[in-house]
Amino acid sequence: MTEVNTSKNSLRRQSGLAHVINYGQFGNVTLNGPSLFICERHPLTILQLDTNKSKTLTDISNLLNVEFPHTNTCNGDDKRRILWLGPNRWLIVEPEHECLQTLINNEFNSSEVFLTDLSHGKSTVRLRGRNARDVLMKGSGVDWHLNSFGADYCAHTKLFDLAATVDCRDIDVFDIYIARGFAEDFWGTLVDAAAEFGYQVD
Amino acid sequence: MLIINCPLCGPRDHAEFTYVGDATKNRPKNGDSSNDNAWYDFVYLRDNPKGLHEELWQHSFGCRCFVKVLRNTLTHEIIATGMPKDNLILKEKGLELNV
Amino acid sequence: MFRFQSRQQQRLDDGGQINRLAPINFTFDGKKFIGFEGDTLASALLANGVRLVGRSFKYHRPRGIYSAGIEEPNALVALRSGDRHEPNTRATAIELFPGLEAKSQNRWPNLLLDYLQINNLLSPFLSAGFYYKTFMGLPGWHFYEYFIRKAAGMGDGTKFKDPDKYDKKHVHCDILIVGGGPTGISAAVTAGRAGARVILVDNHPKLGGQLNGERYFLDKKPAHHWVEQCVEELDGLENVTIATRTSAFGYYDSDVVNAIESVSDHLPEPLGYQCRQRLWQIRAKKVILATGATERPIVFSNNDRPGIMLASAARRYVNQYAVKPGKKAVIFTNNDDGYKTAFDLARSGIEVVAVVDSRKNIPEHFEKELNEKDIEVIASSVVIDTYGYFGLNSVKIGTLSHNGKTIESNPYIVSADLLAVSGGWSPNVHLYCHSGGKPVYNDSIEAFVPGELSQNGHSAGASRGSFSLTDCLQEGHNIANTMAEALDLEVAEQIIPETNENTIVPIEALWRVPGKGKKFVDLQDDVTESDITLAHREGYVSVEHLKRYTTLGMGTDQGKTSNLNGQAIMAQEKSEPIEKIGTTTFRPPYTPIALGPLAGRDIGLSYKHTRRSAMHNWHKQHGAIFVEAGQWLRPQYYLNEMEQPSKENMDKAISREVQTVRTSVGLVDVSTLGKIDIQGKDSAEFLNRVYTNGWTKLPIGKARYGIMLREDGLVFDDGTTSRLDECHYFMTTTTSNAAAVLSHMEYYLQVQWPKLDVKVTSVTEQWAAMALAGPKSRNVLSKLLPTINVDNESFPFMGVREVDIEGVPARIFRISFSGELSYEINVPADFGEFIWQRILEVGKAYSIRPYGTEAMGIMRIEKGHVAGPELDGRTTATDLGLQKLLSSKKDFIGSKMMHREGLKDENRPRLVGLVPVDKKSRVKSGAILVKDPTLAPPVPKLGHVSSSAYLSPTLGHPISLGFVSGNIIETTKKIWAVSPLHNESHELEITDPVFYDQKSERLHD
Amino acid sequence: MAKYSIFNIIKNAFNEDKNWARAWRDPEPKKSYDVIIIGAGGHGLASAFYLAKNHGIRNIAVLEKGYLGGGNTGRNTTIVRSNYMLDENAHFYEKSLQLWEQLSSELNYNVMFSQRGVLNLAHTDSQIDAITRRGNTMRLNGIDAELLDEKQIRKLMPYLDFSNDVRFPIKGGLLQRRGGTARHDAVAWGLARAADSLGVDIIQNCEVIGFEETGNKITVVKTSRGNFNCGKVGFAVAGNTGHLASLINLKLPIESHVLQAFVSEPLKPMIDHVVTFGAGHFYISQSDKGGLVFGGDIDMYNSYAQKGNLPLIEEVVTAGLAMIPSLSRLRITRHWGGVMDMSMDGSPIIGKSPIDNLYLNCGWCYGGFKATPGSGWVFAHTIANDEPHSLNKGLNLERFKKGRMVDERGAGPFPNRH
Repeated sequence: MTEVNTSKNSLRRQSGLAHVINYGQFGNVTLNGPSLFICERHPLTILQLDTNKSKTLTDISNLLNVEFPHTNTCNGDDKRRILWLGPNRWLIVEPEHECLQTLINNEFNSSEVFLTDLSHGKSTVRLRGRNARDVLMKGSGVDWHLNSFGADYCAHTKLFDLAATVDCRDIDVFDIYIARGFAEDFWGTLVDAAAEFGYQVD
Repeated sequence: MLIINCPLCGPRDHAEFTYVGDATKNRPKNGDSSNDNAWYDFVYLRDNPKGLHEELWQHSFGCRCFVKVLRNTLTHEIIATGMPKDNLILKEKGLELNV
Repeated sequence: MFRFQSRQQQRLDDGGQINRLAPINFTFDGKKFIGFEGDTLASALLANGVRLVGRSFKYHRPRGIYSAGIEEPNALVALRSGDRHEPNTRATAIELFPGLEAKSQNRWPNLLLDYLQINNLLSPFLSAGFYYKTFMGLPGWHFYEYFIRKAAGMGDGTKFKDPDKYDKKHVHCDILIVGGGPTGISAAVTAGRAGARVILVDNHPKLGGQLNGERYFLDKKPAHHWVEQCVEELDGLENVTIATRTSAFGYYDSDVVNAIESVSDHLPEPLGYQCRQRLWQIRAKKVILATGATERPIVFSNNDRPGIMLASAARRYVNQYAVKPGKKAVIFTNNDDGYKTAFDLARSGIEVVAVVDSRKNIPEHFEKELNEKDIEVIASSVVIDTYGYFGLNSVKIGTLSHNGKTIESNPYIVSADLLAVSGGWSPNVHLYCHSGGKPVYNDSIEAFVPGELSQNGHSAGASRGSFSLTDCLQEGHNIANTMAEALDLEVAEQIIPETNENTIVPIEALWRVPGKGKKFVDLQDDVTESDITLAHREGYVSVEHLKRYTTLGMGTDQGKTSNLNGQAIMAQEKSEPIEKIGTTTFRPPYTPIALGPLAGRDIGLSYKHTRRSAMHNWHKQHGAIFVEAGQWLRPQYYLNEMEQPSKENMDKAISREVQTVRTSVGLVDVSTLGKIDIQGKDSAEFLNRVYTNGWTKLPIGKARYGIMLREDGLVFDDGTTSRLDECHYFMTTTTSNAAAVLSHMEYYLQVQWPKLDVKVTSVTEQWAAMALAGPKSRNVLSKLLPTINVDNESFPFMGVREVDIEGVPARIFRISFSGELSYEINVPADFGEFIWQRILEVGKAYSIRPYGTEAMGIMRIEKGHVAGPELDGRTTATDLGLQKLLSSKKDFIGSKMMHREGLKDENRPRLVGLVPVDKKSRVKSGAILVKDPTLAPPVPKLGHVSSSAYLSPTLGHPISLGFVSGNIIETTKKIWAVSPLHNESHELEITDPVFYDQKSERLHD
Repeated sequence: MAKYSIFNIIKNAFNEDKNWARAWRDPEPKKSYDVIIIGAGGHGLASAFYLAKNHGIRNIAVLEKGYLGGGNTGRNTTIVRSNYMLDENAHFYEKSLQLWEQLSSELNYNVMFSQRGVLNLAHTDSQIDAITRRGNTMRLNGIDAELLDEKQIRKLMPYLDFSNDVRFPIKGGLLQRRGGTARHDAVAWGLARAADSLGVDIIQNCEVIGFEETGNKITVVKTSRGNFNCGKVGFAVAGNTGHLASLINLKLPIESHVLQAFVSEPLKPMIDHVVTFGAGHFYISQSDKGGLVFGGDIDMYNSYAQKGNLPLIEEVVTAGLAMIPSLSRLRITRHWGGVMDMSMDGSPIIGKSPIDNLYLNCGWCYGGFKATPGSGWVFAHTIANDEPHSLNKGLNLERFKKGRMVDERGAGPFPNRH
């Protein structure tokens, strides 16, 4: 799955996973088909926003028309998603199209809102399927049980020994953000952990 | 393993944190006329208690916040956690300071 | 019914929980045997009449199967072979699988004819601690050790890589139940019904625990009906997880319990995509420890022969495995347990010669059944000795005197090939103790039981000394309900089934039988009663001294069947209560665990994650030889298509790259440098505090070099920071300190100076960075940026520009590490490879080439720039010749402590340049600087060589950076570099550390 | 003291070992002692032994809160070496190594000092440079050291991973042949027996609960077994120094941290040296009983709990399998932790204290066991003469205030990074 995008640079924008992804079905795929689906989300605009001005925050959320989420949660959809990162710090994610940064900069005072573009610094993998939580359980001590980590929850954790942000998009759909430089290794570990369930890369 | 309750992220394995150390040390004001002993005390001397220890950890794999932890160095029981500005020992007063 | 025919002469015709329709082939010491599905290796060997299975650790005495569980001290075998070889594996815990291959251990040449049984004769000289008393003289211990080591040890290790995979799993639950026996099952049913998130772990292939080894009836039906019915209900509850073949081995802080799941140990080998074992990290709110109890032996002469086993084990072999462990049995007991065994053996057609009971009165409620089965009981008697070298053939019985200290009347001998011993039961308090609890002694059962609670792990059933089945079932239910309540769950009902067990008469302690002979306390390590009395005589009386001096309980079984007996004997010698003697510390793991699952999938190339720059794959395709830089892989140098990796070609490539940069232009990947984005109105003030030099006056569009100190005043890191906007800065750090510098700054912002309005974010991964360096770099840049004026005036040294390269937003910094005119170009990482290639295309006209860390290293040495080897955490700014960067107008981190006398000492080694006098010797970094190479040790050291360039292509001779004591620099111009490790010494000239372009003209125009 | 020898073993064997005497007395404490050493571990006992033997002081008590040798002496990974770079450490540890070489005969107790060689592996060019500098310094200090290349190491230790699918290939290593291991308990027992025979009172189950001071002197040591007057007092309670010092309001540049160790099931000889991994925290040797002894890192957080900590064991094992893949199917029988005094520069503090008659022997980090005889030697000298031996001059307490740290790693004032 690749996002639609209209960026003039899209042709040259090369993902950190460009050299490792093989499409198809792998591992212990049974007659009922793979129980996991893995794909990269790319290219994305990923913008970190810092501000401690609640007024400003409301204005921005009006501009983006997505509410800023509270601790450990996310709001929005695939078109535009906001993740809680830390105190007064959020991550805005959307498929690359317009320059979100300028959009905000034009509206707001740079001494109140601090933006940092991380679009290229993170690789994003979507993990989907009935065994998705089992894979996460192999790599991190967070309680991934549906009752404690449902839809629109997010966690910043140590996943397979890497700093990762996990966004629960839906009951069995997870977006995982990790540092670009580790993307190839992370991919290898992830599919190795997924092999016993059988997975499909699209 | 310790499970540290990050005030923001909730209970997490201590492997997600980086240990900073004794949280009771006060850094001499940068401006003040240099008092060598104060700096020596701040940088080098530690109470190193056998019992309750107020310490700092950074949730470096999570929200990156520095978290204060009140922990028993003999049993590893964690009594309380909070933000750097919190004074956990006061909060938990009534606790015997050396177990 | 069809029944498989096999030579299983000791197998009962029916009964047991084995599948007679599924015969399984296996070999022991090369001999072929057949067992049944449901067997352990031990039960299958017994079924085939094999009694001798191993040799003991020290005296190499013949040994058999002593237990029916993980506590086994004797029957250790080498399981499987080749790259799956597993030494020291308990035959009693190995599930039989097709083609199983096992060998006996610690014997040479074979089990029957073991040369080292000589030790048995020498044993009088090999008593506890004998080696502490000799082997002191020449030629020294290391000489004797060679032979001693050969004799010691049990199984062999292997040389091969493990072909199997391992996995890890992190789980959470409200209630963890350890142990799937009656207590655990009862607890699980109640907790499950209450709706708690329950995990039940048990190390056996199926639940039931002790029930599987007994002939209990629950509500008038054989116990397994109840077990099956409970398991069925639990399987139906989505809030309950049952993990069989999963052994909880440790109870750690924060109520975390770890377990190993044997995913495929019961199979010939793992199926596709299956791992061998999986490590469980279980985080529980509450824990129920239903870990049962372990029967212990009684210490008497020659109590170690094949054919002697625990009473409960003999019972389990007939009941669970339908195997007759012998034909003629004597039972020796000091409690009721022996009677259960007598009855079950008799029921299975084994001739029970006698029950030897050390107690005076036989419990009445046994009399009826004893008469029915016509079993003789010999009261207040003991087994004094046994006979039969390779296997028991007869037993000597005698009567105890009233004080129990001597044997009355004349003993007599009866023939028997099975001696079932019960010295009472010890609760398995291991996990409770791991959790921090201290066990207390309970006289009514003569064993240690859990004391006060340390964490949230509550013991129930046999593991807290409740040995009656009814109590176990009831306690499991009760504790589960108490916990459910504490978790605000509604309490559940459960009708406890009624049992058919007799009331239990208290045990009367009997630890050892009086008399002479070799009386084994610890069967695995051959610790005898006399070893313990010797330890007492010599003053090794604390339990820890006892353990360490005699090796009591230090075997693979960690003394599960021996510790208490040993401690009790010591207590008797000291005439103190056992309570006072105490126990040794129970250490995890409960049973030995393989290393594999602890490493999980992080093995081989996955040992530590590899970090790659955006241009990594281009480097790979263009002859780069990579080098580790922390977790990063960086191009060290590039080979041409024709060149094979070799020392010569390496040198050629490196010089080639240096010359290109010095004469024309080169391109190097510097993405690994730490990059930190700094915003907020107090950013300048903040930089002023973290850096030693001034930052308030840095104009927008300019970069500045700076160093940071630690609070102790020593240099921490260096790098450049640029001002992009009024309140926006961009910092670079060294590759190795990137993470440390970020945390360092976050610490001061969050903890020390929370009022400062500054935001820091790592953008190391966001930007691909490359340095375009060399006299022709400007030409390349101007071609790349046709619309922008990049001449010296409009884009001066230390200038910063944010531009657009063919539609790609870029930040360009005119800074230099190489000493040449140079531009560091940063572009968003996804564009890294594209821009990198574009620059090389544009640069072709100037014969541009990529260069690696080696060339970069040589050029920074030529330029006298400090790096890792100089910034080693022990140097001050002054040592490095950077004192001019220490502002005296402000406070900064380290500004106070850097004035300590030791750090201002004139004689501290300071950075210098070093050139071999002969202008050609290659001086090794790590060589030591001395006045005179001929001096004999200890030689005064005047400094060392920190970085060396074997050849500076620019200067045409080798150069080095190093440190020389301040006082020497003043007085001498020549010094010797010695490397005794290489038998080298070279005379060097001390020079200025900047070898190249001292005035830095090349940077500025 | 009945001499230990092969002849005595045979003699005693014939009367069923009934005539062996106690290895050390269990004396009733006296009212007053010239010197009270607190801590009957290797260091405390060695100090008492050398005080009696070298300095003729006999009225000595060694107080032990538990059983002798029950602290770090009884739970370390028994490695002995002197491969240090900085002079303050190098000469001291080398003296200690020389004492080890004669300790068994000096004590008439076999401490099983096995000079099997200690190898530190290097995996990068910068690590090679670092061990080169260290090795060269050692040689110039008269300490044995050899630089081995990959081929030589392969010959010596074929079981290491020299294959291609290894993350950090072995580039070389620094070998000290005179280094090795010793039987830790035997060291404590041998020293106890020898010190006892010179009249030293070893008082076990005797916990220090406080001090009485007059002026700037300790006059009375209060214990669970009564109060003792004292001439001089020496602390030798590594791990517990912080706590003991707090009883006399003394703050030290020390934190207590737990070091993890574990041992495998007994195996036939397979590893003949001590080997240290360079790309992670892991070192290994094989005990004479056959168990593989694994050492790793500290927990990183202050602790007085002698507990095992699994995540760290996992880390250490992972490093272990990276170095020796064939260990994968072998099993661990027990793992435990020992409490270390971690000093602010990674080097010990051994010398005088701010209190006139109190002497400090602490801050050993992981270096304690190998230092045992040397530590006793110089500590005895320091106590007897009220001034440090030339070998421990540089290891004083004032060095931190004066900025003369002895920082082998350059890690700075962070105890858990040394």
